[in-house]
Amino acid sequence: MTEHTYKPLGRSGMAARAAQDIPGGWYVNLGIGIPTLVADHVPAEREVIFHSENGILGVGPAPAKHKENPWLINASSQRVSLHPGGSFFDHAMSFAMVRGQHLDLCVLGGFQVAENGDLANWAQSAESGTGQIGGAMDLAVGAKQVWVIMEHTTKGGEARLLKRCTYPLTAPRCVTRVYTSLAVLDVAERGFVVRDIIPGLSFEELQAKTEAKLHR
Amino acid sequence: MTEHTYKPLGRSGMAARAAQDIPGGWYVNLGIGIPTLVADHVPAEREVIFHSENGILGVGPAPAKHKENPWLINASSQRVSLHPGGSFFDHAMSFAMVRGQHLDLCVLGGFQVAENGDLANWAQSAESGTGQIGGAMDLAVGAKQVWVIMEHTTKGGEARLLKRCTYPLTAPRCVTRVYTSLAVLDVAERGFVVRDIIPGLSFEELQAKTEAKLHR
Amino acid sequence: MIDKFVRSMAEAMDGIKDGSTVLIAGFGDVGAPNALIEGLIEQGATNLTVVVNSGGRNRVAGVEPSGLTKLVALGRVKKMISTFIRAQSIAGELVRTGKMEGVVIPQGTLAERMRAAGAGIPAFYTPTGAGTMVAEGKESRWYQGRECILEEALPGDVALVEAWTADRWGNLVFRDASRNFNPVVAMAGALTIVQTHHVCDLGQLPANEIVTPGIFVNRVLHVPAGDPKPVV
Amino acid sequence: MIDKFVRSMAEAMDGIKDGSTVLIAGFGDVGAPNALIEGLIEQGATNLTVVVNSGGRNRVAGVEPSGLTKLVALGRVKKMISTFIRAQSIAGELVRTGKMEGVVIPQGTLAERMRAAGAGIPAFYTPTGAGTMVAEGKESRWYQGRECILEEALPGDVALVEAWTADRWGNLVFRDASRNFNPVVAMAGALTIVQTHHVCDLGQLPANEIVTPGIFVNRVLHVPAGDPKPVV
Repeated sequence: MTEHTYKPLGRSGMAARAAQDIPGGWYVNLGIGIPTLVADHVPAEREVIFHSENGILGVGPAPAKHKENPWLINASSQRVSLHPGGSFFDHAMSFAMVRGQHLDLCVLGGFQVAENGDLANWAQSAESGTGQIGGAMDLAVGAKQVWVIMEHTTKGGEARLLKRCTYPLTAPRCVTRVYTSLAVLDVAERGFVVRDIIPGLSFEELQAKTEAKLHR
Repeated sequence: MTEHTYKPLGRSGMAARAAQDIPGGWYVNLGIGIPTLVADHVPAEREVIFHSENGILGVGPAPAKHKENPWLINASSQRVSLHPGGSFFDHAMSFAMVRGQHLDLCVLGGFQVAENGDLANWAQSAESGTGQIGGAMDLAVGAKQVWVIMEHTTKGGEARLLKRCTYPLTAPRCVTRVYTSLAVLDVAERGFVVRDIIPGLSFEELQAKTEAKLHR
Repeated sequence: MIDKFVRSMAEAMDGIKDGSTVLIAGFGDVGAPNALIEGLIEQGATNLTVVVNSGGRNRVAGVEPSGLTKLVALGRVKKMISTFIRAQSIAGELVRTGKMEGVVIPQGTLAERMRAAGAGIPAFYTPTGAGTMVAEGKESRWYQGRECILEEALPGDVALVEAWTADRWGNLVFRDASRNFNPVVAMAGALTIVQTHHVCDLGQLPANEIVTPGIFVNRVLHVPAGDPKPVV
Repeated sequence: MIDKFVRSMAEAMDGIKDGSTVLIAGFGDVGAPNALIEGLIEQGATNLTVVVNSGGRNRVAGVEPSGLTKLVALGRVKKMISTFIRAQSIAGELVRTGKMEGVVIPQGTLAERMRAAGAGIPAFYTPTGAGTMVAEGKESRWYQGRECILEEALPGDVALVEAWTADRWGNLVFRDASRNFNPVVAMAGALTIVQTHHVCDLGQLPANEIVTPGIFVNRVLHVPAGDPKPVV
């Protein structure tokens, strides 16, 4: 079976793959989970300015243990550092930046992405009253580019790249690119366009793990 | 003629009369013209915090000539000083304070006030395209109390306290009190209620100079 | 003389009524007015609507809940408006069992609705949430090719704020990322109550560096509270 | 390396097109980007829509107009949105004679419309202007017993800003009351151009004191311009 000749990317591998595509000078928000790891893979000499929705521009890497600042956390509640030139502001201003389309990119986690760019990443059922929206809905409609990083399929092997999302939406038609454990896909007018597949996996094998039709 | 036995208040007299009624602790915006003079008549020991719509809280008196700060002007473009505890902020924040009903009082100049509290103070005709609205419309709808200081009549002797304003409105039903050269009047449900008349002028004489019906 | 400092927690909490809407600042434990929340628990007001970014923690065997989680666990909150109410948290439990109403909304909309309340803007259109469950029951219209929904201002009867330094006029500065919701919550409360780590004389905060001017603040209590705890 | 500093006025003005909407900060002469306005005059773009608090000065015999008044007098502005257009000013003259369109709006609405543009809010309700000429042609509805009118965001193709100090990321601080419209205008421009009195190295502006984060800024030109002139 060819299926055993490839090695899916892990969390760090997916983050590294996305980091590779972020140009210097971009303003970027990293969502909770795998996206947060992206920062570690951007080369130090490439100046990317990270935004955190709790009111920070210029988020730096995790500090050394003895240099921790308990008043400086990112949106994932991890203690972080601040790049020289960084700034603090309030939540209204922070989301003005987000909603006002000042971010070049946000990288979000996802449960499902549809071929029309719909994203579902905050709840797995339509029960209201609980759920974890956080800043995702604002980021999904606000950033100029919305990239999603996620496993290509669920643990049970179900497709996450779908014709239509079955989970509640975070935002319609917002995703511009998806980095999965198996491939990089753009969301184009005609649907998912495969840009990159991990070594050892064929287009047809990738299609077999994907509900939506893939384009070359 | 009894008409000669009274002396109308001048600009400074009207400002002083209004200043007398401002309690300590109030946040107050003073409009362009006579209202700006009010600050000079509030006793130094009474702590009133003056707001200027160009982004200042804690406006202080005019500075000594050698202490002028060219970067510190009030809404009338006069160089002013800053009280200790004063702060600077941007125009959006400044009008958030105004519109958000955080000011206890604004004191505005006026052309006309109607017995229902309508104020006209920005234009004398309904031609559009030019005019001086400035911050008056925001202040008139936003401050908890809106006091107007103006001559009781026009130079030509026409009434300014009217049944209905004939000039374009600044805001409907906003004025709570009027300080004129002849009297202090509250705007109540039933119309103008005279609180104070300058010495030597009778209620009937005041009524004769007023189009709207006056109440005692 | 204007003096917004109060001398006791009882004075800080005086007059908060049952049924109040209480806006609570903070993001995680950073910038959270935890002492004031404990004060509110002590004060006794109940039947509250609480507006807060995150709905509190899970039940942990053998650990007494504290702060917001305790307020919720005590059944004092009838409705919570929040951006995160985890199903496994105590708040989530109460929502699922019908003991508390939960309303989950986007974080930017939460911030903007409070800012609107403070700024005298009764309602605004936003693209956030259009085409999602958040849009249910809301008016929508299209601007520049994007669907936007109408959201209303979210004012509080009471706002609880944590500051780094305050003066007697109620001018506030915040430390680093603890600023978060604090200036927004401060604007939106009819009664804004502040706990501050430090106090200073009037004039010591530079006029260009004041973040929340005292006009938004009613009462300030000096609570040197130590560093925020890391998230567990 | 991110470096938003430009080395010349020509570079600062590069690409500004005829027909652009230009947002101009300042209140009176304080905080006004006068050097950039002169640069725009030099650059040549015409048919502009200019958004500015005050529409400029009167014609004075023997005195050459400068800054905004000059831009207007040269006939380069087809439409002005402003809170003061005095009938006796050069702008007022052009409006009366049909050579320029004038739209006079409330100052708070001007600020909020630009802030909304920067914040991705396409429209909002405000009580300001309801029941006045300003409300003509606008939707209205009642909130909490007050009539409110629907106002739309006011974005700029170009925003002209004056700062006190800037760094290479475009972070800005302002001096005293020169802050006024500057942070709001900076947010609302697709191309935000700053003239700054001082420049500093990255990291020299304290993170808690930055007023306009560089994300809103595209180009910064170092123009040590002296003190604002008093109003005549």
